[in-house]
Amino acid sequence: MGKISENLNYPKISVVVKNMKSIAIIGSGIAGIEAASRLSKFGHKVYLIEKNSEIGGYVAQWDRLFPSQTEAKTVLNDLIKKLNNRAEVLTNVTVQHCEKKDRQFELVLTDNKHLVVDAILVTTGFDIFRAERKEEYGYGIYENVITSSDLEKMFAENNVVCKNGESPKRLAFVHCVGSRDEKVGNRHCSKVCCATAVKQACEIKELYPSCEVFNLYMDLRMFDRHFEDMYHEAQSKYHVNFIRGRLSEAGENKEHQVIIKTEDTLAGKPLKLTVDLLVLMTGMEPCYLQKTINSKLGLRSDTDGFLSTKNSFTENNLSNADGIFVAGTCTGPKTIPETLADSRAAAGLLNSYLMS
Amino acid sequence: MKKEGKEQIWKDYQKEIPDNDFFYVRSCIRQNLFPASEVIFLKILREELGRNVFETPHHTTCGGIGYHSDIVPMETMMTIIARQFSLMTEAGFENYACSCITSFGLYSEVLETWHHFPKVLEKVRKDLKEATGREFKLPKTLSHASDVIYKVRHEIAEKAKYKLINKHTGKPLKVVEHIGCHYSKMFPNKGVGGAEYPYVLTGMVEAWGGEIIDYPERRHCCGFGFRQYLVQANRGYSLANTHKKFESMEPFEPDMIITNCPGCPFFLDRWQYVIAETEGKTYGGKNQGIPVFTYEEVAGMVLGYDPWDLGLQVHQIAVEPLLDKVGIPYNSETKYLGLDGKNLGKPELPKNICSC
Amino acid sequence: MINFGYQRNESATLDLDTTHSELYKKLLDKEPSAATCISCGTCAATCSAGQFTDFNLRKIMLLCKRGDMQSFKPIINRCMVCGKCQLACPKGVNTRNIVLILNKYLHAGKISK
Amino acid sequence: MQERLVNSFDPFVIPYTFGLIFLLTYLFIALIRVIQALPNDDKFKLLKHIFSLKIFKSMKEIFLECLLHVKIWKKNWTLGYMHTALAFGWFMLIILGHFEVQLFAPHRLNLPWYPIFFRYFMMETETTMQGSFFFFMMDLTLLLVLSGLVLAIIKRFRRKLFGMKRTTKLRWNDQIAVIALWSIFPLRFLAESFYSEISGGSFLTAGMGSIFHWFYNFTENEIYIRPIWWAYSIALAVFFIMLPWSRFTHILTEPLFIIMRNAGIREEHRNSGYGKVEIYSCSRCGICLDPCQLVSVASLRDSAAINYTRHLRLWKSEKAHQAASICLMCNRCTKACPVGVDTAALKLNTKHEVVTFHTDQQYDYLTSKTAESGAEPAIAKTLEPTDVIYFAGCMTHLTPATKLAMTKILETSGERFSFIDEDGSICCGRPVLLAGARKSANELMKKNAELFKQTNAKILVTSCPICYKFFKENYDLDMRVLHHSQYIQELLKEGKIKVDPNGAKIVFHDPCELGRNSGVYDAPREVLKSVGELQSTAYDGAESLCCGHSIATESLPYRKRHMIANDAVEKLTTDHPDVLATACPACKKAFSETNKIAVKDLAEIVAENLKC
Repeated sequence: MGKISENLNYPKISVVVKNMKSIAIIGSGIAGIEAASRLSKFGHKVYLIEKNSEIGGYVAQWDRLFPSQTEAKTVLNDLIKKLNNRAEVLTNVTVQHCEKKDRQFELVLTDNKHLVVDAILVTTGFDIFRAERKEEYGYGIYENVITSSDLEKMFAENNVVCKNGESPKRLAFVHCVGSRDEKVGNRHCSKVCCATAVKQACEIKELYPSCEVFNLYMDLRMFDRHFEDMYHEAQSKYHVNFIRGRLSEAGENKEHQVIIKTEDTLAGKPLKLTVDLLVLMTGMEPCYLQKTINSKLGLRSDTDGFLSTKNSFTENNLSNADGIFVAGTCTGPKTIPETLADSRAAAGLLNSYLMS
Repeated sequence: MKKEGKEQIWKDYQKEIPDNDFFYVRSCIRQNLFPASEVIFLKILREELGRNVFETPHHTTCGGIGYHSDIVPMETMMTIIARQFSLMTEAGFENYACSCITSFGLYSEVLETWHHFPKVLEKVRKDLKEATGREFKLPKTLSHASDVIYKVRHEIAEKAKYKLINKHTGKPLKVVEHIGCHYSKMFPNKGVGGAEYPYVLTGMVEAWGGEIIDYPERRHCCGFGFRQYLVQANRGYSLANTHKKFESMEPFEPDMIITNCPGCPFFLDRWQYVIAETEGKTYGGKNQGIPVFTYEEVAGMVLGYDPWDLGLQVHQIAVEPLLDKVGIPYNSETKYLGLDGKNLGKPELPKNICSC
Repeated sequence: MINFGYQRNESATLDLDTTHSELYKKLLDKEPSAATCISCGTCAATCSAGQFTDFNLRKIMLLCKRGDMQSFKPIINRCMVCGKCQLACPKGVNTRNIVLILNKYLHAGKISK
Repeated sequence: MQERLVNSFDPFVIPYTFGLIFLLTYLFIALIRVIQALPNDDKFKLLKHIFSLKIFKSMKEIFLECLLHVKIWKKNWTLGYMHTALAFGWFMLIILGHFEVQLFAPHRLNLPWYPIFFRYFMMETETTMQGSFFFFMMDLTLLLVLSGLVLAIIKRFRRKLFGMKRTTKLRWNDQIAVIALWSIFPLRFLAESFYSEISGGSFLTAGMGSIFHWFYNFTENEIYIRPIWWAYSIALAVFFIMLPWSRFTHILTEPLFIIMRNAGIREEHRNSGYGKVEIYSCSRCGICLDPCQLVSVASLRDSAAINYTRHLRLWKSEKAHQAASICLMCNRCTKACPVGVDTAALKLNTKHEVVTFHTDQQYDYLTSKTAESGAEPAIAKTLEPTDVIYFAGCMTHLTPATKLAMTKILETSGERFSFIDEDGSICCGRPVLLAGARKSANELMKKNAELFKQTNAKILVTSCPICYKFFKENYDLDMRVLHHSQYIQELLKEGKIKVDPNGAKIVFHDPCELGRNSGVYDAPREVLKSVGELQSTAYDGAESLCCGHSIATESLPYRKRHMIANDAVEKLTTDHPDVLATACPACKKAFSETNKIAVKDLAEIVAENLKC
């Protein structure tokens, strides 16, 4: 079975590539890994450049993935297995300098290594919004305010507890933290937080069935396949409370519980709620190194900070610079399947570019 | 509105209406509000069309007003209805026909309940037996009296002296049909044409030469609603509903309204007077209302009965303008004479609206 | 006119065919950011006055958009204009100005062009 | 020195005389109207001031400011010289002219044109040379004026030489007045030069005259010579007639303004007369344009102070209201204004004219249960007596780090305190006042004051400079009102709290309401110096920038606010401090939103480094 799918996925043409071309992929999150495995299968030499010590990006930090509750580890391991060590992985480095010579690029990395490549694929991904920036929500100020990624780590470590070590009796998720927020400069919707919040709400209920869970949302964006089912399950099976209202401010009581103030916009009344644990659904922002990388490679970002593409419909894997391709969340928030599809598309496009 | 679309729907809602041998029960309130209607029904069926209709003075109310006003409990109501059925059984009939829409709704509800909960039926049989010693069979067919007239509408049309046509313009009269809510809104398949676009009155009007007009609030309740009218404090609400209907039909300039419910013609008729007297607004032109008729009255009119024998003089809104339009002769002298030829006395006429 | 002891109930429908949101158009003209409200309710949640009264800016803005001025006219001046809502609004709506404009219009009857 | 003509009149003096009479009549009427519009106690103040020794102080100020323009010198020498040359020079020409008439033709003093056209009517005889000193002085002064004029023309094209990035645009009325003004002195110079052979002159006029004669030896009867006097007279007339309708009104209103201001009159009511004088005292010099961040950062030129006063002058009340309601009220313009026009008070009046939404029921929910919501009234809760009350302020609840830091500091200090608005509060009333609603503000003030009094506290500490300014200046509280920076300074001084210096590089941003508008500059700096290394910037103290989130502005769009905040952060962090400190929740929010540098309230910095 495995063999057949391999053959289907990678056409025979890959074997007969004669003059091997080389590609540098910047960023080794899932988009980078997937593109690397495709491109190396096509017979190209791939350099996978990673600023951290490990590959896998943010997905390596997650526990389970919505909507199927598949373990993130499994997905990542599958991707790495498919890569099969065919790419040259360069960790703990970033691009220091880039020069275009004819149709080739000469890259100097921070460890002074020189690479000459025929094309570059940018898969720099995103960064998580720093919740401290919404001071009124009290992250870093109140001990029982955590972010969704903190909670994901807690799930992975199987240690979802309040600061005092007790299990939460009441817990609230705040959607849209750092997303759709003019005040922090992020006007965009981060796309995945709604689904993540519903997923995590279910997981909390699975873990602590008696825990009361509240989701404070502005709009619930269950846009993709099976998302609505997950939402339905959160309501029908787990009795998660959904409140349409956005947190205005959080306070802390003597017991270090978090007091939240919101408006129940459907009831039309201000609402007060004390919870043991407050989870902020921090959104996606452009990678903090994006500006630096842009200046080195001559790329442009849109006003939202994410990379511009040549055409958002038909050429969304092409950057403004010739020979530099883009894929994944560096061009805007995406779910994992969307990211993988995007990087496969980019790999295909890159291959035809290299062969022309 | 597309006629073809409605016809498509009407096809799906064709109920069985027997042709002959009816057990007829009267309405509690119609004899006061529109005293000639039920008499005309019997006269048309028996004398004009030679049908066999049985009537017994032993039948009582169905309990509907008490039931819908939360006074009569369901079990009591069901036992009353069981007694009505026993009268039918005793008389040897199996086609039950009732004059009242509320009763029709109630009979439908009770038969449906017994169908799904045979134990309830058993209990009712037992209760009736214990209380009165009577036994009963379920009717084979349940018809509303308007169903019966609908069934014979073409026969009436053949014998008709007049058509629902404006003799001055030669164009069909524009007729608003209003169906009692309990006719088919609860059980769409129990009414001719279903709940959305009932055909029962439309069929009659079309057969007799008129033209039905569709207006946006066609489905809306007349405003009776039992509690809304019975409690004086709620009457403003009842009035508001009627007002809404008239505001909606006004631009279509209807010539008349035809109804099949005890309450509807009463409220559509009397509230026009109240609106005129409290707000100065009339809907049939300056100081003119829109005359409202029961289907029996309309049938009597086309058959050429004397309007005063049809009881049209007890209407609130003056019927003479409509009679003039159709060309039905009437004698103003005999308008207020009783059946025995004695003068009934002339009512005080309101200022703002032309009344009978 | 006759008094029957009851009156027709006023319609509770937000009838967009007969109401015209003139005020909202004026508001947009003077404060364009009003259009970007997403009814998230942050303003109402943080509101000092809203803790004690029915003053609810989200609702008021919505009703204003729907052309229903009468229902918020009595409470629009309950606002203390402290500006906390403006600081909290994620969309950068000039909430304070909206209150002032609506106040000026509804309570002073004039609004400069 | 003798009269040259038997006739003391020539038709060309008619335009000048007409213009002068018009101007004087206008001035007289205007003065009467201004004084009439003054409230009675202000009239009394004015009288008292005029007939006291203090009038000499005003005289001195008028001399220094209206003639020498000392404040402008302080800003820029070239600009100062230009103003002095024109104002003082012209003044001297008039004074010296009168001296000449007084000395050499005293019987002509009753003729108003005589001092002005002196050299047409009088001539220097070679035997006496009586007037040569004055002729020299007059030429010297004329040179001074002409040099100022040259600078004024250069300024139109090269304003950066005068330290100004922006200057005013001239409208048609100003253009006519400016052209008239610019032509007066060259025309006088020409006329006197042409007549220097006849009437005599000094180095400038005589010198120029001989050059003219070197070219062509003309006589007085040449057709083109007398029209120059006509032109000179007409230029003066045009200028006089345009003066009340141009920016130059300030030449006449400013002295009155100075006297009234020194008499202690302030703008409290619209149309009080003082406000009118204040508006017309604006010289439209344009100095306020550069400091205004709405102009320099947000490109909203129409809202600058000079344009606001222009709208008022032109009776464009709607435009004036627009400008007033977008203004940040940071008062950087007032600080810079050489005339001292305080537009903040005027703007409040403009807003007040429009805002009349006060009703008796407005804030009744604060003291009685309302039918609508049935919630308990805000003020019904009774407060326990205590020594120090801490009032965080509405907006501080959105910067909880500040509020927690203050609680920690207060707890460490050991003072008996209570955090009175922990569960929310009544607004101090300044925001609603800034929006123009005085009555509404009064009601909030009354209710808050009642609440505070229950505690019998000695000190009221607030974290919000807006509340601070209002509690301090507008509330009549029987307790000391301190901003938390002042209170922390006291605690440090008294040793009630101690801090471990951490050596962080800190830049302090003075919030407008605390610094420029309340005069608290030192306390926050002293506090911060005890913790870290305070870096100075070009925007310290009175020069401080506005963060853009001012509560005074009503209609400034968020993106413009953000631009102002971004610009301020960039300007404040050129020396790469570790932290940008401030002492106001609005400033903190504004700067945090730029996401450029760590922004902290000084209370946080102190609390983090408390020695326990």
